[in-house]
Amino acid sequence: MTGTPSGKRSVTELGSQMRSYYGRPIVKEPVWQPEIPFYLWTGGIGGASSVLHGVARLTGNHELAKRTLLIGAAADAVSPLLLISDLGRPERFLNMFRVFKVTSPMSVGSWILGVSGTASATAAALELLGLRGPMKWLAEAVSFVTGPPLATYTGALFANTAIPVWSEARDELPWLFGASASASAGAAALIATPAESAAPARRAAIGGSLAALGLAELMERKLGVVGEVYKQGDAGRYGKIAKAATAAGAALIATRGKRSRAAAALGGTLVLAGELALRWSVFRAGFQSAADPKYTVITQKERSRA
Amino acid sequence: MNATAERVGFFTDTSVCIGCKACEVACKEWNLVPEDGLVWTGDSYDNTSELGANTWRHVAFVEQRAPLRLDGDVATLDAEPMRWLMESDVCKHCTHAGCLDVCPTGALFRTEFGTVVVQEDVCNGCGYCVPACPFGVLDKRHLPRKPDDMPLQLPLLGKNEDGRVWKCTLCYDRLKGGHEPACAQACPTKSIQFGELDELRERADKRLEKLQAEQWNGARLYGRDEDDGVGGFGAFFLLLDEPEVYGLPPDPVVPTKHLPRLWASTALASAAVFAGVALAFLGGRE
Amino acid sequence: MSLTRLLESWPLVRQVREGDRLGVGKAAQSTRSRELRPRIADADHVVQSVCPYCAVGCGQLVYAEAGNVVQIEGDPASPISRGRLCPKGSASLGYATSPLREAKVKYRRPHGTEWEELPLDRAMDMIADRVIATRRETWQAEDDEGNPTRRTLGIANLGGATLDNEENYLIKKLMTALGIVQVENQARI
Amino acid sequence: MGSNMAENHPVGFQWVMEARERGAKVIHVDPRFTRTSAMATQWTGIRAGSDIAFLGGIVHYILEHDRWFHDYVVNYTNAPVIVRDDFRDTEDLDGFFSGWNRDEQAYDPETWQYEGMDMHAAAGGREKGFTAKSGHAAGEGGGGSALPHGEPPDEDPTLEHPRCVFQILKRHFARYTPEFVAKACGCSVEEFVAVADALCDSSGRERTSAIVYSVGWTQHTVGVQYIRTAAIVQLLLGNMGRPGGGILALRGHASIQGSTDIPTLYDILPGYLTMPHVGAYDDLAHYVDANTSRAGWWGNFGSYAVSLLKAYWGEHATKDNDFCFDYLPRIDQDNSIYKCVFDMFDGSVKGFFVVGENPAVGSSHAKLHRLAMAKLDWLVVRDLVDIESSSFWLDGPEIETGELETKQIATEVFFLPAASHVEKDGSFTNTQRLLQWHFKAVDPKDDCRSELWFYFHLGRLIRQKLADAKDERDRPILELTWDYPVAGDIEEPSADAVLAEINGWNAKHEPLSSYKELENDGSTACGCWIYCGVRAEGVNQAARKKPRWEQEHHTALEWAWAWPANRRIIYNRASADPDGKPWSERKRYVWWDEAEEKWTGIDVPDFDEEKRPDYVPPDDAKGPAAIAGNHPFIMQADGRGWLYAPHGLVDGPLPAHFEPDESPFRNPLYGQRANPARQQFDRPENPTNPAGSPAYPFVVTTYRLTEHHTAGGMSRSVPHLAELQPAMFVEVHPELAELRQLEHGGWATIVTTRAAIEARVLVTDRMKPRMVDGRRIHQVGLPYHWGSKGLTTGDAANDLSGLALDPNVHIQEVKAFTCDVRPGRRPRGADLPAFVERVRREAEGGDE
Repeated sequence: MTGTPSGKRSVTELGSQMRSYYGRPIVKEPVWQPEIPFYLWTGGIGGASSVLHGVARLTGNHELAKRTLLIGAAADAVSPLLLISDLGRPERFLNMFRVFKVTSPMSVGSWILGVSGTASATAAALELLGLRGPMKWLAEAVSFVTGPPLATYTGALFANTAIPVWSEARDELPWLFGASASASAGAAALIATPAESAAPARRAAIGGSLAALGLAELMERKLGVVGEVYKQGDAGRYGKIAKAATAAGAALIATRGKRSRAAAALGGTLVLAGELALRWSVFRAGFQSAADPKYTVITQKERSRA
Repeated sequence: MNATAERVGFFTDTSVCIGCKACEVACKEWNLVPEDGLVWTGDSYDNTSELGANTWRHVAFVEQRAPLRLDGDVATLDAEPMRWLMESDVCKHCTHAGCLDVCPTGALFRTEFGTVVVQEDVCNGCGYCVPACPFGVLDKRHLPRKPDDMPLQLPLLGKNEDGRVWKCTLCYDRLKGGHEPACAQACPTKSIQFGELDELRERADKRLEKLQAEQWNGARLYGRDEDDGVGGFGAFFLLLDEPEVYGLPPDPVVPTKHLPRLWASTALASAAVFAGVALAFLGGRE
Repeated sequence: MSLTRLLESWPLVRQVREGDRLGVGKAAQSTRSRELRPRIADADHVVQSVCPYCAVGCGQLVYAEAGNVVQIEGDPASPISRGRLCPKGSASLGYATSPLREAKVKYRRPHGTEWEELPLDRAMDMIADRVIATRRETWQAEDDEGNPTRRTLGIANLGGATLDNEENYLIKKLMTALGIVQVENQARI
Repeated sequence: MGSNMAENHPVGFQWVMEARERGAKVIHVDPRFTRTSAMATQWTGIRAGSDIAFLGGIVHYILEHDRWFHDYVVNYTNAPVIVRDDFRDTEDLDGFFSGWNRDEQAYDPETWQYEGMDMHAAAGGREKGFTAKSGHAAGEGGGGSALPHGEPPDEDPTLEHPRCVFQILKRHFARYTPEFVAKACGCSVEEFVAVADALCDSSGRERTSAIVYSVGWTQHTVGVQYIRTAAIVQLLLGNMGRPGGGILALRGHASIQGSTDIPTLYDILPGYLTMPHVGAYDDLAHYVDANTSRAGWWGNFGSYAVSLLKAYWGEHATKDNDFCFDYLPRIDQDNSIYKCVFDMFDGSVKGFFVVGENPAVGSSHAKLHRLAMAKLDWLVVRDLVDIESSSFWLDGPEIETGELETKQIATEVFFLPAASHVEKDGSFTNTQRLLQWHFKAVDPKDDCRSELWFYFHLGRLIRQKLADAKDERDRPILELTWDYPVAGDIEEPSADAVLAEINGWNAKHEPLSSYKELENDGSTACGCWIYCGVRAEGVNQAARKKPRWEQEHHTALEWAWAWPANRRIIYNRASADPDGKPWSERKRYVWWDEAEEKWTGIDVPDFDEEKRPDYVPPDDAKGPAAIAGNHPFIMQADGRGWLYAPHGLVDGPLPAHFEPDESPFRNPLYGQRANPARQQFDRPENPTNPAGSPAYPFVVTTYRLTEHHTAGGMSRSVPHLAELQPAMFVEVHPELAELRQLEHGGWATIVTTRAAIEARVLVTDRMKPRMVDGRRIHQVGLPYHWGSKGLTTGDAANDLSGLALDPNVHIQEVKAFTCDVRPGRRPRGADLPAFVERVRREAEGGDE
């Protein structure tokens, strides 16, 4: 499916064979800027950190709790900034709270991020001020509960589009992003936390990484033809980095992470990098599958045949 | 939705489209859409290429080595029959509209006429509707990076500093004033017909019967079926070849069709995150 | 605005109160959208006109506001065009308000390398002088055989097919009276 | 044929589409597959420049198979009339009619006349060195003016007489067989027969068909004869003067019809009155007598002429001074723009007004026009935008090539911004002879002014400056009636007042309502007799805008006003049979009402209202009274439709196929290749591609696109149009692309002996090559909208074409000439003329 024909071919001959309109995209590429893949990453860290923090509190691992709380709060603080800077009209970001639309993962997500962010920020502030009490307890609880959806809704957000490689992966994306979030949150905590308190983070990082690797593989297989974009261009490059870094990081943490803080830090960094690359890979894959009309046509023809 | 007003829309009959592009111009003149680039494509007579923030009507041109009609008498005269397909594309104003469902600000809304409109005073340019449209209709009007990026504009057109998303409004303001949309009024051959949707559908069915009786090559209705993936179009078409030849998706489905299941699996995934993390705490601090 | 009114104006609240649970309809409608009017509804006046491009003679409605044209569209009353217009006719607004339209006289002196400004009345005066002088220099009272010719072949006038009948009438009348016979228009192209 | 209606008249085309949906056959015969072809029920491609062969084939087919409409032809045409015995046909003289004068390269039409007609007074202009070659033979007035009365002297109703028009027609077209058509036009016999059959099937009492043409026919060295051939077809099939019939000329400019009726043309005065010729007329009486036909509405020529003189010079025009007839300048040569541009080039034309036209792009051999304008003393350009014609001295193509140097150009240039149609009142006369008024919506800004303002005030200033002049030369301008009411700060003259003068008034200064009221005694004044009645009862009839849904008939007689006398179809008496009854109920239009004793119908009858169908004129009858009751063509002296034109054309009484001036082929019919009477300019500035030259092997044809308008001044300056067709391109067939290594989407250089231009390449099957005379001939398509200024710029196609003209109307041949195409962009700067020169040298050796 070439675009404008080159050579001596007649535009009429082209029109007779054409199964797309001069090779032009049918669906538009997203207009999202680089802020978005970074947000997917920070949002994931924020969400999963809240969970880590919550469980750590309940299990009395206050070292870990404190650090995950601060990490989560920091991530939740960066996230909206990234989103706002991506808006065409940043001064209108408050319009996000004009309505609540269950049909719009972005609307739902905005509310979750709003609530979760406020909660973890409050909790973190009180933590730093050394204040305890029901107020902090409530804030921590809210952030704990809103953590998991914050870590996974972005998967729904992507899947809920006409972008073939995203919508066709609707069964995997929330899981993939959830796993990726757990991995990166664990990794972040691992870096920040002394070894003696870091075991859960270590396990989260390793577990999350393995899950992410597995789910990514599963997704690409299930996508069939459309999945090929994950082998091409940016998506392919980032994909490779993601797999390598995540696997290496997880392995390093598993083998040396317990004893050597440095190894843990290095492994954690690798995992974080891997998960960031994963988000970029998925992000770019969307653009690539939109750019070539064949993915839209093929998936829809197969569907109507089925 | 205002119960009094009937749902209105377009029936675009490509079998009488002469490809004059009056619709493109009338639309831009009325809606003050800026000129957006002097690019010669070589794609037959189409130098507009696609719908977008600055193109709300787009006339597609497809030249083919095929007869327009399969009835013996004229078709067989020419040894190398030729036809030139022309189609004026536009926002489909879907019954189940992806853009409308995903818009987080309520900038997109369904009007009392059953049409789907972006409210320029609300849109904050989050861009979610752009990939959510199965037809690639919506796009963001970008802020000009440097002055010479600025598309030429009519004096009437405000600063085109923008960053919002734009698309066909089915001339919401004209409808409110009791006027026909600009493109339909201009269309010299009434290839673009505006009216109450039910009435248009009847008209389209009759038209298809006639063309099939006359053995028009590949005549079909597109977007008329209310059971399709988007619940039928508010602006539907009579085509003379496969939709994809005109740059249209063969079987469009509104993304939110899968949303319940999607939310469910997201909920499960959330639970899994929780469970996973909790699991990580088993085995205590070692 | 009181807090309750502020709240009531919040679409989220309207969503619940007006039962537009999905927030895709009335609840999401902005005040601007509610009060939207076609700009021709605010025009000072509208006149019936005729398309300036080809010779089919499609009817046009020209809407003006504060001395500016704000919209030109087909005139449904016309039995010729029934309110329809081609791309050129539809672009008449852009034609009348083109960014390239000149509003000032431009003057280029002999051998000049650039345009200069010139007041309109000065230009008219100069042109009248040129006509008189050239006419005098190139006047032919009669031909070699003494037949009266009463003309000048030193001046020519081109154009008319885009003009009004009244304008063509004055052109032909004035030129004929001046003895200028080389009057032509697009009829040949 | 010769028209691309869907693209260039899209809104008019709505009616064609409606007809198609109701079962009408839409046939498009054209060299290119256009947007019109795409909508047609049949497209038949032919070689550009072969239309007479195709139409002549149809004439042959009609006669051969006796498909002509007998009652119509016998009664309403000059088929039975007998022609002089010394007339010789092109079939006899191998491409020449009798009367060819080799020295003058022109015809003497003497021998073409009806038997018994003598020519001496037929055209005053014919006297004293005025030759047919120099323009109109005798304005419109001369038609058959020598006829003693309405009935031609000798005719044979049985159509058997060997010298009757019908038999001459048969012989003339005998060789135009379907096989010949296929060979000459490059279509198939089947395609041609399908077209001919369709036309014949749709003829007779019950059915009609219409033929549409545009500049695809007029822009040839045999343009007028193209249209004549169509007229013969329509007369034989009985399609003239009937609803759903006729020949429709679709014109490209809003008021191009109006600018011919009220001419901004050199050879006629308002209402198609002949411009007096040098030494031709002793006095007014002589002028009137020479141009008055004894029968028909040209019988009142005197009233029209005197009323015009009264409109011009008012009280100064009196019986004693011949109503100032002497004030009219005289012509004795071709002063059309193309002749004029050579004079300009030679320096004899010193001052030039260009108003709403763009010769630097729009005129054929545009380069010559630019070079010529550089020789002027002064130039006035009035337009909305700064066009190529106003700034050729600054950034024209010749500045780039160094052929012109700004500092060396002495031309003084005034650019005056014009007012658009929404900034002034006035009337257009559209293609259907309809005068439509447009109302002013806003005042023009700053220096923008209407042409009405400009010419009125220019005249006012000149009259002021000459006020004390004693020179006899200045009396016509000083005594001219030139006092129109003005309004507003800018003192805009009243267009309505000018229209009132055009309409005319009587001695009591009351508005006239019909040209029938015009007198030759100076008691009436009228600026254009055919427009008389446009302000009947002092009401501006052109401004009538009664909505179509309130009109009584579909003819919408109360929407605007059509000349003459608000008739929507002229010669509509032909819509009824000789007895005055409609040919058929389906096709009833105008008929004789026996009870009322008058003609009536859904249109204004184009006939004396009370003249009975069986009226036979007495021998001494003159003017309209000399037209019989069963002769509908009341502007012709014999009241007949002319299958054969004894008079009025300078290149023959019958159309014959001739090759274009530049053609790769010899004439398949005659030794004479091209129209012998065609107007040529044998000058170094106007070289011609040698006929059949291998250096220029392709046929090129120029045209317009829906998205642009003529030379682009009104479209390349409009953002929303410029973006739709943003570049000059050339359309070629894949075979030609292969042959010349042209890349789709790339660039090509098109070259003739005059110039070379570049364009983007659009490779498409729509430019089908044709098998002509056993040779495969490629055709190259070029839109001609582009120039060096505007939002979208490009080379001008008109730089390529030369000047070879139709001898009747001086229209250039740009619809069929020859060229070569080379891959890639053209040379720049001084290399460009060098390149053109090189190709020209290669060309030497082309054979005639």
